[in-house]
Amino acid sequence: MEKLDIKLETFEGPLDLLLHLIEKNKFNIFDIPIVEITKQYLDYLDAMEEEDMDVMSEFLVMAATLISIKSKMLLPKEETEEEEEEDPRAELVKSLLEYKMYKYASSELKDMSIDAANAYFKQESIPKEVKEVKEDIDPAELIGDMTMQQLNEIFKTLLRREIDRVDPVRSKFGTITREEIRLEDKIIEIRNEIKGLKSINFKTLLGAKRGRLNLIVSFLAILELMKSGALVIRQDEMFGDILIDSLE
Amino acid sequence: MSDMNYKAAIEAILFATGSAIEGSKLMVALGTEEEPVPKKVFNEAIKALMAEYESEDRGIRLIELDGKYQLCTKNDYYEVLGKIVNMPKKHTLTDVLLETLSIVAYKQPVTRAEIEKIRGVSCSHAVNRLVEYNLICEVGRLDAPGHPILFGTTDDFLRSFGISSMDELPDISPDKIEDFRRQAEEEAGIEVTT
Amino acid sequence: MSDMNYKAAIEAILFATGSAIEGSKLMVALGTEEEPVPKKVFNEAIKALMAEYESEDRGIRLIELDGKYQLCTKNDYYEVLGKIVNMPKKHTLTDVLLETLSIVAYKQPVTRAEIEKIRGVSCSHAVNRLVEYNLICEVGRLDAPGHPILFGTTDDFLRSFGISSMDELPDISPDKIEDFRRQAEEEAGIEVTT
Repeated sequence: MEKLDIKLETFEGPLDLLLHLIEKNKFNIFDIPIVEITKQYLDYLDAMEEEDMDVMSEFLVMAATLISIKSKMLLPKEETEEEEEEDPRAELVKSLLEYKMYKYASSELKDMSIDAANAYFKQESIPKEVKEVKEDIDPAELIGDMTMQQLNEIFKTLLRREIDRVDPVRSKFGTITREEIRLEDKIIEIRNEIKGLKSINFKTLLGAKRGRLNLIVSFLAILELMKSGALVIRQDEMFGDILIDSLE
Repeated sequence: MSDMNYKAAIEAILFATGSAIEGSKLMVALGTEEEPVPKKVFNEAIKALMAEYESEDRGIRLIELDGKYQLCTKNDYYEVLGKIVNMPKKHTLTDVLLETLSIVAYKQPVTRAEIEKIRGVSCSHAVNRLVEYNLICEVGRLDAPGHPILFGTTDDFLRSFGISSMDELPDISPDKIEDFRRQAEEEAGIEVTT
Repeated sequence: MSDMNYKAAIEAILFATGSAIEGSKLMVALGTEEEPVPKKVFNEAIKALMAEYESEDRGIRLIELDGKYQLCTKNDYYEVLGKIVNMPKKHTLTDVLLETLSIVAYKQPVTRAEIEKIRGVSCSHAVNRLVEYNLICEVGRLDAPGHPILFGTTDDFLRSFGISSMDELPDISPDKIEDFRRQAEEEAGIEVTT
């Protein structure tokens, strides 16, 4: 494969990168070949230069989503006669279409702004005689019936909100302790666990991790280690075991 | 002043204030608090004025912004103006800002979290920048845990994109998605059944 | 741009500047530095423009003063204009303003950046408005890079709330903030480690 020399910043986000891949390959957005696109997506991440963690994590979340969809599609379909099973890709397609729609709108807006940007608005030039009757703003009237107690309540609400806001993404997980499991720590942990070992079963490795967050972070850590070349992953046959070889 | 020339009066007001003035305020000013100029009469005057400004002999135009009216120079004279007036610096809207802005424009009122969900990436920086540029503003709080801020577009947004109301935004209805679908089908050369 | 409409261009320039501009400057702007528009051509255009403005349909006029030209509102419309300018504006403290005010009250002296940190969104507009309303004012500069302005509440603020000093503000001590944190944690059923 030709060497990919990409900076992720050229893509506005994981959805942007996915749309780019879909268009480049002339894939049908309603029938995305998930195996192929996941491979290409991971290749991109692989070729990516070191980025800051914030940018990386957003792209990695999508990698995890793709792999999860891929695995769902590989699983034999359960024979449910009543309901038709939903395509595991449906949610992703919806997001992609919505994103594509706004991307289209933003390009339209861009064109419009170029045309509209050349008008000049005038400063106020009210004749002195008219302006002299200047209205006084009475702070007391403005405050009205508001009491210090009420202002105090407002301030307290704000402080509470600030605490709530700590992290809009992570706080959504609800039961997760902030910074409880750090990716950096997990990378070190897994690296030590597998050092010098070959053919470690992916399932066994992840199976030892308790808790959903632990699983997710462990998974991201494996992706990270793969990227940095500390390990390789192989799967010899369809549905076969995924095996990890440490390269250290 | 029953024989007031409404067109001239509107021109005088819009010229002196320089800002966008609500039609309802103009109607009161042209009449009285108790008896504003009838909407029909006002609309006729403003439409006639707008039409006159469009003449080639005029260097200014009258624009409508969401029920407000404002005078501004015609785009054609931007270059000449630049020789005399220090034109305000234009904000360069990067793709990130434009994407965020278009989501706010079409989905308003909208929270930061909703924008992030659509874009798939965080947007705090872009939102703050757009607030700073006065293209979007806080329009309220969502009645939900944490009471997140709701954002909407401003008059400056309309001005910057040369439209008078949100109705003039390019259509990106589900039909548009339908178009994308068709386009995608053509590209893939297959038929997709849904 | 040899086929420029001079009348329209002059109108655009005088409108945009709002002030008196020398005829010679206008001639350069309409032509070039090396080759200004000929005086004769310019004079014809400006005379025609002046005559047009004198029509009853216009609310502004073009006046000449010492070789300078300026647009201004016709006296006849001062009364109407006055109605708009002095129309009692509804000044109200919106949620945004109240929130910003409460932060300044309890955290003063405080910089814009600190306010933004608490509110999570930029606040220039709200701060400016509160300064205009004389509820907050500059109380100094922070000894930090950029020397940002520090804001505090005014005497008018105290008077409006009927208190004589900030000591009378309901208490928000560090203990209180600790309480909020605990409360927020309990509500969310989580432990926040810091």
